[in-house]
Amino acid sequence: MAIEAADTVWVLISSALVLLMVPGLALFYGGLVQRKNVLSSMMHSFVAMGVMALEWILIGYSLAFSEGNWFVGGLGHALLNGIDVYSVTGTIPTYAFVAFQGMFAIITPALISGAIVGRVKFKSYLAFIALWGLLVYAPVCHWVWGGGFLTGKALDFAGGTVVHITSGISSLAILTYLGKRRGYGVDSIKPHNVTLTLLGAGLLWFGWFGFNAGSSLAANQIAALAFITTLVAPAAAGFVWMALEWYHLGHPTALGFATGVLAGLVAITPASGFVTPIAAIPIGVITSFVCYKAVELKGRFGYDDSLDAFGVHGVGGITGALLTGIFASVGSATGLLLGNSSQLLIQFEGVAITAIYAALCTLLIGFVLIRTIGLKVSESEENIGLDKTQHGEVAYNI
Amino acid sequence: MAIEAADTVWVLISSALVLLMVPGLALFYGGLVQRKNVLSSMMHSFVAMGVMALEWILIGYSLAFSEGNWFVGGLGHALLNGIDVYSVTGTIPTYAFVAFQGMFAIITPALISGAIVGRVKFKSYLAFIALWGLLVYAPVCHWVWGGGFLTGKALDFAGGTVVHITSGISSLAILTYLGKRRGYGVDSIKPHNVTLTLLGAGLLWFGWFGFNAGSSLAANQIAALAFITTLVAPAAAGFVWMALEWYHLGHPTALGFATGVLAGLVAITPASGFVTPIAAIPIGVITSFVCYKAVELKGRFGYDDSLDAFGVHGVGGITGALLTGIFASVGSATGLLLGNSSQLLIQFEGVAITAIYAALCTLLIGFVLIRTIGLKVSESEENIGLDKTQHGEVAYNI
Amino acid sequence: MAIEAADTVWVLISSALVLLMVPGLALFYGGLVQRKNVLSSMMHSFVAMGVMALEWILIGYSLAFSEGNWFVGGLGHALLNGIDVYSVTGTIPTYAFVAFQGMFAIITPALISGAIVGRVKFKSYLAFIALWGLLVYAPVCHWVWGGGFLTGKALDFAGGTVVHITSGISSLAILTYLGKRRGYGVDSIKPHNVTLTLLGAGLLWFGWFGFNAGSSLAANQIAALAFITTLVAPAAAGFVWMALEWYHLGHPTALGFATGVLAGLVAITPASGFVTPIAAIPIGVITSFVCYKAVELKGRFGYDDSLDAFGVHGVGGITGALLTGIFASVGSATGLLLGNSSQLLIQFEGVAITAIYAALCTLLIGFVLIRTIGLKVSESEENIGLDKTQHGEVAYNI
Amino acid sequence: MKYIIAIIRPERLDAVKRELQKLEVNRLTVSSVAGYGAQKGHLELYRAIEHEANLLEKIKIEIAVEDHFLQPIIEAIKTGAKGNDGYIGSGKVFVLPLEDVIRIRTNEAGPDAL
Amino acid sequence: MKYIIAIIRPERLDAVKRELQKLEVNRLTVSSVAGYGAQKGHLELYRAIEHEANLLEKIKIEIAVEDHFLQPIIEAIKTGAKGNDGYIGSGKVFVLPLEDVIRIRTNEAGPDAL
Amino acid sequence: MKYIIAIIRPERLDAVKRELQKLEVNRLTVSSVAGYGAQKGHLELYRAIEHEANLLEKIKIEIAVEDHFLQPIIEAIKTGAKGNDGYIGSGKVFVLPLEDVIRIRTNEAGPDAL
Ligand SMILES: Nc1ncnc2c1ncn2[C@@H]1O[C@H](COP(=O)(O)OP(=O)(O)O)[C@@H](O)[C@H]1O
Ligand SMILES: Nc1ncnc2c1ncn2[C@@H]1O[C@H](COP(=O)(O)OP(=O)(O)O)[C@@H](O)[C@H]1O
Ligand SMILES: Nc1ncnc2c1ncn2[C@@H]1O[C@H](COP(=O)(O)OP(=O)(O)O)[C@@H](O)[C@H]1O
Repeated sequence: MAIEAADTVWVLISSALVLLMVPGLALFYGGLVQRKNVLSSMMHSFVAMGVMALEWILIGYSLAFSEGNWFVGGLGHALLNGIDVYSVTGTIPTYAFVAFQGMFAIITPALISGAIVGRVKFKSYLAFIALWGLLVYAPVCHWVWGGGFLTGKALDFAGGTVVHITSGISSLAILTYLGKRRGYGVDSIKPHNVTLTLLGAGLLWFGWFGFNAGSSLAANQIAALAFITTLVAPAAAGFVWMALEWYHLGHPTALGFATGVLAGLVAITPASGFVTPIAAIPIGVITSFVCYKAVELKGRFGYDDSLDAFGVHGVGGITGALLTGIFASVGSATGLLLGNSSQLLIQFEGVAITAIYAALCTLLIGFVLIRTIGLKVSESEENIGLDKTQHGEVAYNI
Repeated sequence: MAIEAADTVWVLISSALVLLMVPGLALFYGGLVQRKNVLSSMMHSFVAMGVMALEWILIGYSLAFSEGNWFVGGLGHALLNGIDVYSVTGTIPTYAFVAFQGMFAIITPALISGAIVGRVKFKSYLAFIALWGLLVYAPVCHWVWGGGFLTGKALDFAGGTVVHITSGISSLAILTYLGKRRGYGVDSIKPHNVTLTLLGAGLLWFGWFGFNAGSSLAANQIAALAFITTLVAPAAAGFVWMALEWYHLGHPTALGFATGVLAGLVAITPASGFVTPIAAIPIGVITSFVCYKAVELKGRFGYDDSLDAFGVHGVGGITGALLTGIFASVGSATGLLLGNSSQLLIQFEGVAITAIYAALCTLLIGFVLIRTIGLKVSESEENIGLDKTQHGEVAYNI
Repeated sequence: MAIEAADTVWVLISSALVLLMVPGLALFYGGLVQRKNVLSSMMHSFVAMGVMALEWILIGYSLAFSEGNWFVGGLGHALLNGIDVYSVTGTIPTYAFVAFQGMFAIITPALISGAIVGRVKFKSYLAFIALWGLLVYAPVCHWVWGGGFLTGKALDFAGGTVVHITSGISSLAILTYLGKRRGYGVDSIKPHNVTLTLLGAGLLWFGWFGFNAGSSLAANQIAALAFITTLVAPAAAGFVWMALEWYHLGHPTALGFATGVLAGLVAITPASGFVTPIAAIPIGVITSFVCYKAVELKGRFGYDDSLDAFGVHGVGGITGALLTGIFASVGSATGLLLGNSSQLLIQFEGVAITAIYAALCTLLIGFVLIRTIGLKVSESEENIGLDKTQHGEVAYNI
Repeated sequence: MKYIIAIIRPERLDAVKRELQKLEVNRLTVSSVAGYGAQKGHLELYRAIEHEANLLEKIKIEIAVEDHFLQPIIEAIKTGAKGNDGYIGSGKVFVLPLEDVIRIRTNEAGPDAL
Repeated sequence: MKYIIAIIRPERLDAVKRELQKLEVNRLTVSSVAGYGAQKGHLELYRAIEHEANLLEKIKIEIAVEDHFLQPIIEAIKTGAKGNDGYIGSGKVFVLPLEDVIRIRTNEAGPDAL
Repeated sequence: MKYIIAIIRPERLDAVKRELQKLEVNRLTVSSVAGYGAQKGHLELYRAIEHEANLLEKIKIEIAVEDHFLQPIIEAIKTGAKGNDGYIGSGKVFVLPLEDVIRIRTNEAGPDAL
């Protein structure tokens, strides 16, 4: 089979864009934490580029995309067995496909790190993401995209379910073990550097064009559609979050705008190739509103989803998945507004199964870790900060 | 009509590159202001991604590119009416074209924010860019690229007139209402973080390849030409600015080099697809010299174009537009050096009309804002800084 | 000859990616130095975008790629003579080829700046890189890629020899004149901002996909291969460096992970299009180990390769070149493991000749500079810092 | 001699310096501190977590002076730091005894070295 | 009146503040300093260069108090700064004489202004 | 006891520390401040706006010492801070009375705690 050169370019550059989201995420999270935890927080993202990339090549890709059963792929492509430089997937070299999908496997567990900043042992974090990649990411990826039981049923253009719901729900689940940071609700846990966070948001948006529009896997009209919806939804969502803050708290913060943009990006992810650019506006607006409320509720329930990994990725991912079932209207995808109410049901099913599965697995992994190498650092380590205690370094020296 | 896949990839990735220029600009400007205004300054760029993207989809694109008269487009494509996933513009999906052009509509008003740092109410800024996008950007875009009276006459490859002259001149115009920052000429208004500014300059240059070479709208030889001239002109301009500083002030500053690069990027914008790489050298050199002198004059006239939005984008844009009329030599474009003196005249006309129009509209918008919601913050708010007073947050916490 | 649009897109976007590596390098190095030298350090990278881009257009490209003898190209393409917008190289516009190759000429001398931070006169640095570009880079580039005596013999997919060995060895050579920084081995020379360094590492990795995969000069299977090996090798290398630190020093540092990633990127550069993704793992692992030991040795020998330009680029480049001779297995390239022991010999020859040549030329240039404009700043300038003394500015103001 | 330590609002630094310059006092040392005082931070909502933003940015000014200069300098600081809108958090001036001062460059000591 | 300068470990700041609040002492000034002391930095290897990391991040707390408050405040600082694990580098408290204090906003002076 | 506050040029910190170590004085607290003094900033052109760069980066060193150590320490600071090129802006040393000092870890007080 011959490859299409333009499609190949598109997937390769999109892969690079998605990889850039990882430093983007590191900055986004890193800016929001205290000085004493910034390297720890950034490492949670960076190290995923090491661990998850290797895991993906060695076994993850095979579990997600090689032939298997309804639940998980087989080991046929472990160590990229059976794939060589001439292998083709669709219209692109298989290596390009493996790389593109690998970027998703890298960033997904890193998203969870937003919930747990400042209180997890580094070695436990490593074990966690490695196990989570095998137990949660690879199977769910197989369900939705790799031939599993949701493939061709649930609409998930670029990973709303596979990426954001899995990571967002797992963020909430792992908090049952971790509890709050010391000093939660106290002044000193404000973001140490919001300019880093804004830069991170900028890189995330930039990279997200690869994430969403690259998911068409071809340089075609659908790619262009996914691209423009990825511009519109976050614009609307950022604007709405800012307006809500303005109205409720008296000030439109830069951080609020950036958070809204992120919520909009999450929301449009499953929908990006299925809805019109105009439909991307209500998707952005509604999700921004819902996530805003979810983050507000956090304050009331008092759990410490430190950087709102659940509030934005979990809630935003679920909202986006459902809204996809409502607004889908492009190509063969049709949603509620076009009278296809069954799609919304399927979306709901997909969300529910994934959420429950991810939560249970995360609780299991957390349980095993607590019983073995432990999960949480000591009180004194938390006070001193993870940069010094886990990594033996500090971010800033005079 | 069928699309060309490679052209589609090129325009999509170029669009993403231009979007990245917005965070780049936010960093460039943000690093140059005081700590107390950094988020305000960055928000001026970031929020444009929200406001202008929405405005563009809803009505701006239509005003610029749908059928209309010599002055402005119609409402035929408002809300992207009449466009769907199969629509084609040239050889690419119309959605790709809308997105690419939308990025220009986003960044152009954000450029103005460099002139007005530290003293404008946030809500007035929002109103300003929204109105300016409708009254200035959309019509001028229509004139030059959308079928208006300058289309096919003035040479403006990637937006020297549409982007840089409009924003640069408007920066100067709005200053008549805003006056200087308190403490102008005092030590404490030095840039709070030049590393941010350098990073911003780097991202701007990177993104500018999409801005200029993407403007060919096709993956062809002209794209390659525009790409290489976008490498050469800023290199020359950066070098010259540094040399001038070295000679005049005794030191070649990093900030000077970055400013020169920016001037070179502005200058080559209208010329990039019309001149040879070797001609890009004098274009960079001359513009750098002219902008350097313009910034110097600012000191003499005493107006506070804080981050030289006029000095670089206005003066550089005008210089570049005229030099395009002199050096144009590729394809059907011919300039003075090839004996076509009429082109220079046309360039001059285009510059003059645009400059006058942009200035008048800006004065009008400013006037209306002053009479309604006000434009400038109070003395005490300016002293405390806009981050706290307009956004209720600070960039850096211990 | 007609161009291939998709190949053109690929080379153009890859060129932009490589340019972005320069700000990436500036941040990587800038974060590692003291506050008083951060702009100086960043300027060493940034100014290369000015100086080397111009030199490349004016004469460098011609010396490297126009017809010449076994040693160096001629002056046939000086000032891009004989090239116009319709010229084609392979399947892409010649301008795209010139730009892509120009990015390599820009970043290579900038790599050397990592060895010499905090103690070189700025004007001497400028003279150094300009001369080095002519005497070292252009000829070696001609040898390996431009028709010189190594072309078609030594395997160097994306510049392990041309870029990393030349710059790495020259870093070591120039240290013979420069000696150590004052205060070497004292607390206060710790990195002033590791978050900058991590961001720099992220941008470098992102850009490196253009560097390596772009070097296929076509949007084909080899590009995809080079892309995925550029993901795998640094992942493995980063992981190993971290593990070595953990084992030897008790902590896995973020800086260590980033350094390992860099070593992996250097190592895979010559091999990226010639080895399988699985072979990229041992290449990353071995090189990480070797570089780690090399950096450790530095401590024992006591030379001050400040940011390990030799330790990572020199040693990593050599290791990568030799490993390419061992693991090469794709297409016509065959290495030791496929029984072709002669390739390893050729690799060794290429390395040795290049290393010796680069070292000698660097010593010569250094000698001339010392005898003319001097190389090292005064003790007092070094104490005060290069930002103030060489550039008349400081990076951070309150 | 006295060693004055004044804690003021950051935005009043320029005004304080102007007042001091009127007295030709232009040797001083400035640093950035965080203050807790009568000025309670407003309740802030940061990402839905309510907390009192009680750590407030302040500027610390240190000036060593001869005794007879003390009063005018305190007055100058007060004028500059209060502005027209003397409100909570304007700050305080602490006066400590100073036994000796040495100018490193000239070896002068005592009042001459101030 | 006394001017207390305490140098403590950064991670103990919250605890010290809590102890002080128990005494209803909530006016103080905090800054970030670097300390050299008995607590020798461990030998650090940074990029293969061995060096003593002897410059350690510390927090400096300044509190102006009336004389009779001095002892309880010192006790509170000690309690907060030591925690359960009083070990090297816990810090020190310096007590300087304070001659006068003026509250800028109200012109109060002396103990009333504290 | 005395509480020494020295303001020096940043680039002399290492030299001052070396001199102090010769006296086996290795407990001190360092911070970063901005100084205005005799050393006028040069006229600077920043983006065509001329202004006096009079806020200069300085290092503040604080050392609490026993009385009989005062002179040698001042000499050491002078030697280190001046270097060979004693010029404007080299800085100053202020000596304040110190009434008490407490080592938090051991409860030692007075000179023993220094
Ligand atoms: N007793 C004190 N000791 C040390 N610092 C103090 C003391 N009282 C006030 N301050 C400092 O002065 C600043 C202003 O004090 P505050 O009580 O808020 O102002 P005001 O008295 O003008 O209302 C505080 O933020 C704190 O830094
Ligand atoms: N004599 C002194 N003068 C100034 N600062 C001191 C002095 N002694 C200690 N310090 C400060 O107190 C900090 C803690 O002192 P250190 O001797 O390490 O603690 P400990 O006495 O608890 O072991 C030091 O880092 C330094 O900042
Ligand atoms: N009277 C003073 N009060 C407080 N700080 C002072 C005083 N005099 C000098 N300083 C501090 O000492 C630094 C050096 O003083 P300066 O007069 O410039 O040096 P020199 O006396 O060596 O010429 C100043 O920048 C300032 O921080």
